[in-house]
Amino acid sequence: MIGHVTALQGYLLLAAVLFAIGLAGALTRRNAILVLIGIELMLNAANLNLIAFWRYGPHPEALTGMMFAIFSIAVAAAEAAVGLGLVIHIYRFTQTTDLGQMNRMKG
Amino acid sequence: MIKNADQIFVLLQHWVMSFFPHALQSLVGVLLSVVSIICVFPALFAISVLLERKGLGRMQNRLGPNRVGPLGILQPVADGLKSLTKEDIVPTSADAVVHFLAPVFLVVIVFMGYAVLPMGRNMTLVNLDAGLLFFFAMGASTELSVFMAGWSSRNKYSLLGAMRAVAQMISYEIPMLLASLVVVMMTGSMNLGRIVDVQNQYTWGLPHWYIFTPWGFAAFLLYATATTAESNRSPFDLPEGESELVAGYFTEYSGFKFALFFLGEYVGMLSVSGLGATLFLGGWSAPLAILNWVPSWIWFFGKVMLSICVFIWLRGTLPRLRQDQLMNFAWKFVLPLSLLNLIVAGLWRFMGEGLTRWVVCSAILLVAYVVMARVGMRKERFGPRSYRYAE
Amino acid sequence: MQETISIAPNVGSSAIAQLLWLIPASPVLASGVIALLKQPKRKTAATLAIGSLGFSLVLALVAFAHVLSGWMHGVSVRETVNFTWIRVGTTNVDLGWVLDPLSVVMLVMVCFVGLLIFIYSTGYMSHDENFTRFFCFLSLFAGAMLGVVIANSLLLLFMCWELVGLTSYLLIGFWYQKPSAAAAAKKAFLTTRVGDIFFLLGMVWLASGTGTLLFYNNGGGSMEAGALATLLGQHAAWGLTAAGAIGLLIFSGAAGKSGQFPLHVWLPDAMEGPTPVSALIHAATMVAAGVYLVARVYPLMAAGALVGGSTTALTVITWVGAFTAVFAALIAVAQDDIKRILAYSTVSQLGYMMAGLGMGGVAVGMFHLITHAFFKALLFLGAGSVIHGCHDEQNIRKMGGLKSDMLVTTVTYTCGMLALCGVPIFAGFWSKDGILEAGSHWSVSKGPVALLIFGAVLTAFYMTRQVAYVFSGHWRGHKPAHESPAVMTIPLAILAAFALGLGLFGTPAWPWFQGFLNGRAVPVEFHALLETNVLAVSGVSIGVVALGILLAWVLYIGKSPKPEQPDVLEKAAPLPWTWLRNRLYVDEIYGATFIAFYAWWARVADWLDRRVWGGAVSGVAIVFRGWAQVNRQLDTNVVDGTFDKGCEELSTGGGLLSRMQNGQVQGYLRWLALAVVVLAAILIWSSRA
Amino acid sequence: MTIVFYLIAAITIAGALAAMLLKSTVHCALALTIAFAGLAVQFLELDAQFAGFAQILVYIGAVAILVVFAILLTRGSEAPKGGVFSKSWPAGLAIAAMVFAVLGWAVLSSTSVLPNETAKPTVSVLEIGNALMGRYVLPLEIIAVLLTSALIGAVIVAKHEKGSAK
Repeated sequence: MIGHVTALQGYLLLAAVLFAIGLAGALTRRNAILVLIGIELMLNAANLNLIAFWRYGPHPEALTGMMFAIFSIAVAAAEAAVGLGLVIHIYRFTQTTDLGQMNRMKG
Repeated sequence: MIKNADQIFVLLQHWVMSFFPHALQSLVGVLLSVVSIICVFPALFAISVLLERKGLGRMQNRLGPNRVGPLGILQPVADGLKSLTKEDIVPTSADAVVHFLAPVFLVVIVFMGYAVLPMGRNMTLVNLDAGLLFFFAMGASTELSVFMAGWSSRNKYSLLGAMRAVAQMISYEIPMLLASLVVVMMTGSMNLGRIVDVQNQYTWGLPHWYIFTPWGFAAFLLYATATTAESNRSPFDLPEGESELVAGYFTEYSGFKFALFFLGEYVGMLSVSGLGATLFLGGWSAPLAILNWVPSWIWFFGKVMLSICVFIWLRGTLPRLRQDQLMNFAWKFVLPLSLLNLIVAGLWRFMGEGLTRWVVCSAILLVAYVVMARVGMRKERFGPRSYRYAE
Repeated sequence: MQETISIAPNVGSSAIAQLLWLIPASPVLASGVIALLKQPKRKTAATLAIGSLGFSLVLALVAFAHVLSGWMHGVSVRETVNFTWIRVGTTNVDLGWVLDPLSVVMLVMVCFVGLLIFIYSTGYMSHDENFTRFFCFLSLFAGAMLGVVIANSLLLLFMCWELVGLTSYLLIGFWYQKPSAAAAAKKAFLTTRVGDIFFLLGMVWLASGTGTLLFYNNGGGSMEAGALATLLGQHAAWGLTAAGAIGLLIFSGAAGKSGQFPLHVWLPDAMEGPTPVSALIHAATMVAAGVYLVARVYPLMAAGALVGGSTTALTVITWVGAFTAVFAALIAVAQDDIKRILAYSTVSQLGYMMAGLGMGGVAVGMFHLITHAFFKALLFLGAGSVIHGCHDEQNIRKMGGLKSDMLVTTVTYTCGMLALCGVPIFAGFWSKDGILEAGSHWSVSKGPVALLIFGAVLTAFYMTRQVAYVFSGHWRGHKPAHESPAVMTIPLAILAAFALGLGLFGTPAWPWFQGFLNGRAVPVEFHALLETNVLAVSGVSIGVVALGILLAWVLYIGKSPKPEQPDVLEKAAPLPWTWLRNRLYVDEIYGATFIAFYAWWARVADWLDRRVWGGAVSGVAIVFRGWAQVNRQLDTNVVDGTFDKGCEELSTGGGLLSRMQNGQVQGYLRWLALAVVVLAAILIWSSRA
Repeated sequence: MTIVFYLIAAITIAGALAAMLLKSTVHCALALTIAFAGLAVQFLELDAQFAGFAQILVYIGAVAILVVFAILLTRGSEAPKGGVFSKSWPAGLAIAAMVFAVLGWAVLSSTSVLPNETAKPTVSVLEIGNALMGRYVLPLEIIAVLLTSALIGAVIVAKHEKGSAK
């Protein structure tokens, strides 16, 4: 099955796998930080997609894919920083990073 | 003749490659240069260790190592043998895998940094277009190995040491980047070879090195301070502060892994000074037009050894900084100055030739330096000591 | 929408034409003011009424002079003042008044006779406590009558006509305490109302046919050639043209008001009212209104008639008139009440006028109307003073020998009687002679003339019988009679003078009245009297009158039989006498037919109303109550039930949903991912090649 | 499909799986760095040098360190009391599998749509600089503002209150 897959599809599949793994982690892990890690993975999978499409896209010279990737890397970094800051803050109040107990926001 | 001497290594490489079939030739070429780097720089490491111990001794009015070999020249060989034969102790509670990986990861990353440095005329392993970015990417990864080392040994002191080292390295990474950014801005490319070529021109016999420009000189100073901190050397060697933290993040290491850390540190220092040379001192270009006949790589290695001597000199003279002083110095003095330097470089670029831009730029920098030093640093100096006890 | 009355005076209408409306207006205004007065204000009421009628008389005389001068110059004056009363949609309803010989003659007659009767009634009603109310009704009546006379629009005429009907009801029922008076008033009002319905039908038909109700409107009026031509074009039923049919309908209205054959029953009963009322209304004016109406509408009826010929409408009028004349005269012969005899005599004379109109045209009829107005008013007022004198005794068999006590009344009364019978030189002779002469020329048939001649005999007979009973012989009452005061006898004297002199204006030798009415110049020619035809007719009439008087003289004069003794004629022919005494059972016939039918129909309507409609309504009510019941059931268990259950479902659903919001971040993420998967699947699946 | 791609893909997937499955959170963080490095090499494979080095610099240099710091600050490194995975992990796993199935299906079923091989684009840093300063200057400014605010935000959120106990 893998045989006749084109190069681009290879990368897309790899990105899909990474995305799925990230999502699985985010959904199953109890530790908030690991959920954040899962999210980081998902973002990276997206970046891979962007670069893959840029590389095999019709107008590589337009650099759109690459630009997007770079900007998304920057944004992901900012997001990670704020996310982790929040987790640390929650930890300071509730002495736990277990998502199960962080349900004060329930409806 | 001179040309042959200059290109001696390149010719050697091509000569060896000629023995192999065409397909393999590029691979063989790369392998050859990699092997040569891996041999040359540890040799330099040995020399610099010796130089440091002899130099420090001299600075402290003592002889330094003179037992092994004539004038102690073989001392590094003895150290090397010692570390190889010493027993490699791994603490039981340590995290074995990470413990083992930390030094390996460190050395590998540091050596990869050399791929882009132009040792001589067309003697760069990989002439990357974004060479500088590659170098800094490698520089950024070393912090992780430091942390791995500190954390895996499950030792509170080593962990503290690692935390301090990482914090320090992160804090000084930004000024280092910004200082080098100025050079990139002026040359318009991140390709180190291109940067050296731009500096390799001469007017009235004097080279166009960037250090001879106001913003260049300021950038070089900032770069120097940042890199000394980056490689945990001399005034900023708090992580290995023997008196409090025993040996910092590599206390639990012994034997060859300890040697590796040592090697990693010195090779890091060499690579950083090599970059400093290429960015500000014109890489392999001769100081004077007339000295051009001397092979380019000699100039490169000469400048590197010169900066090593400065490192050693700094280590011998300056007292160790306190952690908060170190951080404040980074965030409140070096970083603003480097940002200002960027602006001044911009100004320099758009003011036409002639003396005016020399005067204006240097004036701005001097005024900023004096103001920052006087205002920024005063209240930090002798405030009352405040103690916070660990919980 | 503010109604605007736009006076559209005709070009050249003279000042008096403009002011013509004041004549009816002043009596009406007077009656308004009197109505506001309190009862004891007798003097002011009387002066107001008489003053206002006097003013109208003066104006009427001025108008008469104006028309006369116009006539003298050979111009037949006809000035109309029309104005738009109201605007209904796009059509304008116009009213207006007209000044022409016909109306001005009537104006003068009504005002003059009215004034005399007003003066007379101040004496007659002096000891009545509702004096002011009486005068208020009288002046209201006078105003209405004058309105009828000057009206140029059939609608205005109809309005005043109704007002006259109302006032006659009020005046007949003046002594409403007497049940018979109230019943008589009601009877009068209802029977005239029957006539008025046909009048209304005719009016509506005329309006739709010609588009306007104005008589004369510079060529546009309904009586002018254009409108008549259109009406002639339309054919109504039984071979009548539209003009003829409308004419007959209007004539039936007139018959109602003037007491012609089928609708005459109310007139004798109307004697319940005070005598001046009878005199004013049932002798001179109101009954004359019907004749005046036919005269005014004469062009309509005569439309299409060949020269000298007659239309079916006119023949009908003539026959009705002639028959009524004889019929009433017969009944009058057998009456005992002094006023009832005069009432029937009026009915008979009106029959004469109608026949005159039918055969001879407007001038003949009108001349007899004017003369009759004067001497009939004289007779009624005379009867009034007799009753007053005999302390309200009305039965002639209880009177007698009054010529010694009430000399003036006797003299004036006999003048009136002679004029009525048609003794030569008196007014009656000329006017009746004119009618007979016209009748003799009548081309259609000689029947009506024969009837009229026989009627003349009867008239002469019953009048002399009455005079004989009342004045000759000896006093049979229990209290001696006394002469009426001057205020009553003077009007009698004046009227007597007129009864004498008025005939001269219409004699064949100098037919001034006919000429005046028809707008012809009239030279004086005595030889006209000697024309064979005229001579023959006057000879016949003189003979007839002499025959009647001789008969009555022989039977009754000087005999004054006992009240309880049967009348001479009764002994001679008991059966016909009782028929005639009971007024030929006309009332009873009506009672049996119409009244019975009406009562039956009322019962049917009541039954229908209670059973049929009532049943339907209660049925519907039942249905609705049942429906309401069903509705309540439906509402309580079906609607509420479902609604409550629905709410429960909703809240449980809500509960489920809220459980999903349990604060678990990963739970949300799971749902999110699931949604993404579903969406992506749909997207891909739908967009596959 | 070059052998290098397979090799690197394997390493990245291994790193990612380890990051998600390992018990010790620090090990997860380190596995994460391996995955990042693998990705960086993939970027280089796709001739996006700048993106690759940026990936290394940002993710391995900064984010990994940040994660590790966060773990230490919240004492994540000690053994967690309850289980590592949340109670309803099968549901999460199933959903992740479904997502992968959908994505895979999308990729595989769209063979006709995707563009075919193209020549290797040579991208110089100069071009990237021009692009950044030219067409993408607005996003660049916005990213600058975003990063500054994130910086300040993170500091405010995470710093000790002055008077608070710890």
